[in-house]
Amino acid sequence: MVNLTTNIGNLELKNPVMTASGTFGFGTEYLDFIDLSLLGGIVVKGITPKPRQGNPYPRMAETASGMLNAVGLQNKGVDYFIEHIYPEISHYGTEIIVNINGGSVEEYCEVAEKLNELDKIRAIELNISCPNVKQGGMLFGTHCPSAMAVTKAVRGAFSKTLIVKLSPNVTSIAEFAKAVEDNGADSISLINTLLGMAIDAKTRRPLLSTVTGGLSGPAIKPVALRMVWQVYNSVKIPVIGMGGIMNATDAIEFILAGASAIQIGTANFINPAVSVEIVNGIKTYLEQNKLESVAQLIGALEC
Amino acid sequence: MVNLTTNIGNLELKNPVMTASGTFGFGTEYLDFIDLSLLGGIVVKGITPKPRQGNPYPRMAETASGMLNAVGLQNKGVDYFIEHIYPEISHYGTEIIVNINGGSVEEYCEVAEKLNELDKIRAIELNISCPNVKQGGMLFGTHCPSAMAVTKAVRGAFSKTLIVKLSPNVTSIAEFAKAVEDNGADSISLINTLLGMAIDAKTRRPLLSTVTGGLSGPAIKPVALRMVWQVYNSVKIPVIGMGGIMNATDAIEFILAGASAIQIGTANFINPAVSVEIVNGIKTYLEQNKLESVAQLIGALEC
Amino acid sequence: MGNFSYGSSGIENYALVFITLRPTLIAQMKKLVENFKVNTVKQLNKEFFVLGLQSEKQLPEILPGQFVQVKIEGSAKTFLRRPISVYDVDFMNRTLWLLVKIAGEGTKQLSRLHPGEHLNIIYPLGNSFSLNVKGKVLLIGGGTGVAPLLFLGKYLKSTHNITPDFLLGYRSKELVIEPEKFETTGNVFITTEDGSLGHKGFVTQHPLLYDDTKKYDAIFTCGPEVMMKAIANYAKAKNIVCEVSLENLMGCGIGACLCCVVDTVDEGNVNTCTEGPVFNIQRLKW
Amino acid sequence: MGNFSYGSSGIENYALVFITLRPTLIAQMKKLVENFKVNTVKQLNKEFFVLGLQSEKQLPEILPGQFVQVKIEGSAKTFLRRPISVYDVDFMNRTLWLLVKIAGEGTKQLSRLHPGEHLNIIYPLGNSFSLNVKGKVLLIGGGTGVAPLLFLGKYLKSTHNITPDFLLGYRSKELVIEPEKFETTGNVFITTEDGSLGHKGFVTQHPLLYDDTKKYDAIFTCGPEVMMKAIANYAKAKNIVCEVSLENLMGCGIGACLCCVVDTVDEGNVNTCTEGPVFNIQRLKW
Ligand SMILES: Cc1cc2nc3c(=O)[nH]c(=O)nc-3n(C[C@H](O)[C@H](O)[C@H](O)COP(=O)(O)OP(=O)(O)OC[C@H]3O[C@@H](n4cnc5c(N)ncnc54)[C@H](O)[C@@H]3O)c2cc1C
Ligand SMILES: Cc1cc2nc3c(=O)[nH]c(=O)nc-3n(C[C@H](O)[C@H](O)[C@H](O)COP(=O)(O)OP(=O)(O)OC[C@H]3O[C@@H](n4cnc5c(N)ncnc54)[C@H](O)[C@@H]3O)c2cc1C
Ligand SMILES: Cc1cc2nc3c(=O)[nH]c(=O)nc-3n(C[C@H](O)[C@H](O)[C@H](O)COP(=O)(O)O)c2cc1C
Ligand SMILES: Cc1cc2nc3c(=O)[nH]c(=O)nc-3n(C[C@H](O)[C@H](O)[C@H](O)COP(=O)(O)O)c2cc1C
Ligand code: FES
Ligand code: FES
Repeated sequence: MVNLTTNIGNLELKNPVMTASGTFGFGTEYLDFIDLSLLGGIVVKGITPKPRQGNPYPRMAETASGMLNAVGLQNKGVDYFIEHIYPEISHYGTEIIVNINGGSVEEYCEVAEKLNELDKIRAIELNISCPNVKQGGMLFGTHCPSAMAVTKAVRGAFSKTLIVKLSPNVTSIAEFAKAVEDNGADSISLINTLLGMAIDAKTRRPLLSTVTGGLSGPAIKPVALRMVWQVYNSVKIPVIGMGGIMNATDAIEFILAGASAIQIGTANFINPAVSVEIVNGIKTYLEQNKLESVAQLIGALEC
Repeated sequence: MVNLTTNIGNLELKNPVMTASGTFGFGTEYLDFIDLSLLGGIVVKGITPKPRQGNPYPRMAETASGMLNAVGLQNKGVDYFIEHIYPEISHYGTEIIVNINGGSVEEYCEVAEKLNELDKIRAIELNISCPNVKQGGMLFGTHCPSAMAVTKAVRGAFSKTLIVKLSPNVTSIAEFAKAVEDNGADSISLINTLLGMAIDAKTRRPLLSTVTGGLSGPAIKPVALRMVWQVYNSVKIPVIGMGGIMNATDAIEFILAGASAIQIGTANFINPAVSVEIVNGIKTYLEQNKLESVAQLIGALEC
Repeated sequence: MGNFSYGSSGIENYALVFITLRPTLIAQMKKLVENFKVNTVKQLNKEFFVLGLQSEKQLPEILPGQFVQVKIEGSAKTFLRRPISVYDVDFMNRTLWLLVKIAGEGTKQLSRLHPGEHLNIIYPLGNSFSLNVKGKVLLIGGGTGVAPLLFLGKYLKSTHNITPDFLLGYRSKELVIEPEKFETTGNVFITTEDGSLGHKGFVTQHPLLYDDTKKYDAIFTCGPEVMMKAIANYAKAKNIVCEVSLENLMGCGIGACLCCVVDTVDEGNVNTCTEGPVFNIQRLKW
Repeated sequence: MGNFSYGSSGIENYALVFITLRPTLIAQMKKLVENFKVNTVKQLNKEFFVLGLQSEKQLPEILPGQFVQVKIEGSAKTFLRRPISVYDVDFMNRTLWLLVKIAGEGTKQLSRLHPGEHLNIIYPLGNSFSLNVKGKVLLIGGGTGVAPLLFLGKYLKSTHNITPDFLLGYRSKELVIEPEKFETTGNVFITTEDGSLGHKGFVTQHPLLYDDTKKYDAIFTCGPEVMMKAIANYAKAKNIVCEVSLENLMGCGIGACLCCVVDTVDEGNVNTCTEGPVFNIQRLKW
């Protein structure tokens, strides 16, 4: 029997496969397709202190091996989450990790404090990398002092596992990784979307209402792998890798590059059962390669 | 008759289509496929002061809608270029632009000074963005003071059109664009490759000898378009756009985003005649849209 | 078999399935991912083709207005699935039909499928047209928009005993879609922009809409947005219940990505893929 | 037609073409991009298949050892072209054959081509084996590596009147490639790793190599790198002229990208696609 468990701070996951925020709703949307309890964890859609309507339509554009989105953190706010969604999803039999967002340090802390009270929420993912909101979001993730400040403040407000999700739209990802590690992050997840843009040559207009949006999917996998490897080599805390993972082989590449766990994003849209298939694929890979545990693969790249 | 000419500093190109450095050899490699005189210009392979052997094999890996390369500026040096290559290629009937590289400001200047003497070389492209060399290269392109210093020095050494080629691996591309504009660049070209990585899950090794390499092709087009648009909106000098252009529609998108000219890179490998096809495609688009000139399209995005 | 009026299933049987299942809540309908076998690929004209898809298993309940998310294989230029309405269903023979317009790379790729190949779809998705309708019903379709209306018409006829009026608009005669299918389901009125068949002009200009003897209780429509907006205005003015089926760019089709929003009066941005694609016009900020 | 020994072209005619064109410099051979019609797709066994490709025009000169760059359509997972050696040519019938091993996504996609479809290739690319050879010639191939050797053997036979010895290594009997084609061209010696045909073991263990009555003037080889390296050592020890055809990851195939380098004694990194794929072992840092 191979050992699929992996540790993210104090959190032990039954396997390294999570679903990425914003691509898996609150899990509920996938109940018809998979048994959620087979997953290592679910990172739910980004939550803000107050309800947000998000950006106007159109919010997406297909690109070569990827997609752009400009959802803009549409959600019903943290209170609605606690009252209506949390009770429904806290019994899925998998870790529920809440992706939190805010327009200021105070807003982030407000959400973190409220979530800290929820028994079944044992980890949050601090999103300082959303490219689709005017305030907060990527600003925190592309300005190192801000990244440090918000991490430190949220660390004070949340006593359980704190994952900080980094933006890839920076010159030195290692600099940000070290900065958030030093300020109390238990784990780093990356990458969020690359800032991109698409144009309709016929109408001569941008395809997104916000002109620019976040690029995800296999197109970004090489950049994501590189950044996971760079971050793994610069911090001591566990790294959660994502960006364009479509199958178990991709997932294993991220683990080899140094990810203790991985997240599946856009791939869920194309194959709603892909996350569980990847759990099985990793298991098969370990068996075929006569490895006993996922731990043996983490950062095992030979170079 | 539509007017396809476009201006890059003092240089008037017969049309906005150039080929990108490192993907078109010295033009000679494509003589069997197209009439080079139909192109706006050819940017030849990166040249350094001394001959370079480049990086060890393997130097490339295919990725989703793209490729990684780690060539590492293999070339025979500027003197060999002047003596053996320049005489052969200076009569192609199109602008020959030399992509220059160096490990230090002095090295860049050495190449620029020597090229300044060549009659038929009316522009150089200062490459501060090569991710595949240890010294120089991307270091200059990801550190703003260095980018300013090298631009200023090369400006002093080269009296004709100076194009500076930016790295996309930065937090704020506009910052770099303004910095090189202020230091004497006549034009900005972008993007060079995104830093990426690929792993073979079977062998658990990186696919490139250098571990990381430069990502090009349609995968990066959304990032490239976004950066061209950002740079167009922050500087006054003409912008040359590239990154994943595969056909005339892609080229037109870059022009709409603000590019006065475009470069075709990786696409040449798949269709060696693509550059001339794109010249024709742009012409057809202008005709069908009853536009008189390329100039009317530059930055004509409505948003 | 003489009284079987479409596909090769019987109306009687068809009605039976629905009458039993009618009260099911859409939200309780389980979504499936399934490989269908391609039975037929029928090119109707230069723009439209019909795909006949066969399931190995008994089909689940599928309601008129619902759609499927089709996976496009074998194209480097498509990445996401494509939403396509259910055009017709034969529950007895476990067959589903899609009417597709070649709009771009993905639909072109679909048109190249061969019988015997497989197509992966997620279905049934979205809500349906209101099925508690009574009285005189008008179904207005433009171009590809006729797709969900055939299924809706058949449904109304077999389960509600309503013979709907179809008002179908096309650019020209060559583009008219399987007229016999619509004619055996309801009374068909056609407009073409070039006048090559039926009334010349747009559906909104058809005399039917200005005939005071026709008092419709409901209008269901699908087509280009400009058309649906004009019809919505007409329905509002005449105080007729009106539902529209929206087209929309979809990332997932299952409510997970929040890309497909439409702005509503009551709730602001809601997902077209789960709260729609069918909306009562009162709910939209049109 | 009795004396036509392969394809449907005559050796005589074949020789003619080459005797006239021989002195042409590789560097002067114009490269073409062309859509070939797929004539035949012949699955030889579970790993290998042969594609027969037909040109509309007279073929240009093509020399043994040269390759083509194939464009893969209809796969989201492949982006670049794939290099494949010329396996056989019939100039009279304007047909080109490729022997392909299903190695990954691109070659799998090629195996799904149907006769009548088209394949876009860039050709002829690279240099050729040395064609000024005299005396006794041994052609050693492993697996797919036999591909360029058939063409080379036929060429030597028809233009130089040399009947080569073929030493061909496979994993097992089922994987042996079109034996009749090789047998009509030269003397064939086979090794299989499992001993199911010919000598058991690797090509380097075949008695032929240790038979002192056989004094080869040249060895030409293509196959896995370990195999070629072993043969290179053998040839060096015996002082036999030896050329190897290298496999290599190629970005362009035409000398533009500098991705396909191999380290040489004389010039350091050179392009395999233009200075190779065939190299004299003396030139390599092996
Ligand atoms: C609920 C729903 C039901 C649909 N039912 C059908 C149907 O029954 N038959 C049918 O032929 N089509 C239907 N469509 C539209 C269909 O999804 C698009 O035509 C298809 O996705 C285009 O894919 P493509 O790859 O061929 O074109 P692309 O190359 O992706 O796009 C071609 C053009 O079509 C536009 N487009 C793409 N997708 C949509 C969309 N979803 N809505 C509006 N414009 C779009 C693009 O902006 C572009 O201009 C439906 C759409 C929705 C949302
Ligand atoms: C000059 C030359 C001539 C060749 N002639 C033939 C031939 O006649 N018949 C034939 O079947 N194959 C030939 N090959 C090899 C062929 O190019 C590869 O098998 C093919 O590109 C694999 O593509 P794929 O998409 O199927 O596999 P991929 O999914 O791209 O790769 C599958 C595996 O094969 C390896 N691989 C891919 N390309 C190469 C390569 N060029 N060299 C070595 N390993 C590679 C990959 O690293 C990977 O492990 C030749 C290669 C060269 C350079
Ligand atoms: C439609 C969409 C919505 C997203 N919303 C969020 C979000 O709310 N919070 C967040 O941290 N990341 C969000 N992301 C980013 C993903 O979680 C993930 O970082 C990114 O998509 C890269 O992974 P992928 O290539 O596997 O999709 C979103 C991505 C998509 C495609
Ligand atoms: C194989 C290869 C070699 C390259 N060499 C150079 C180089 O020498 N100098 C340079 O400025 N850019 C070089 N580039 C970058 C291209 O010029 C271009 O900026 C990049 O590939 C993006 O464009 P594309 O997506 O159209 O290829 C190289 C790219 C490739 C793929
Ligand atoms: S398409 Fe994803 S939520 Fe509707
Ligand atoms: S493959 Fe590009 S130079 Fe050889």
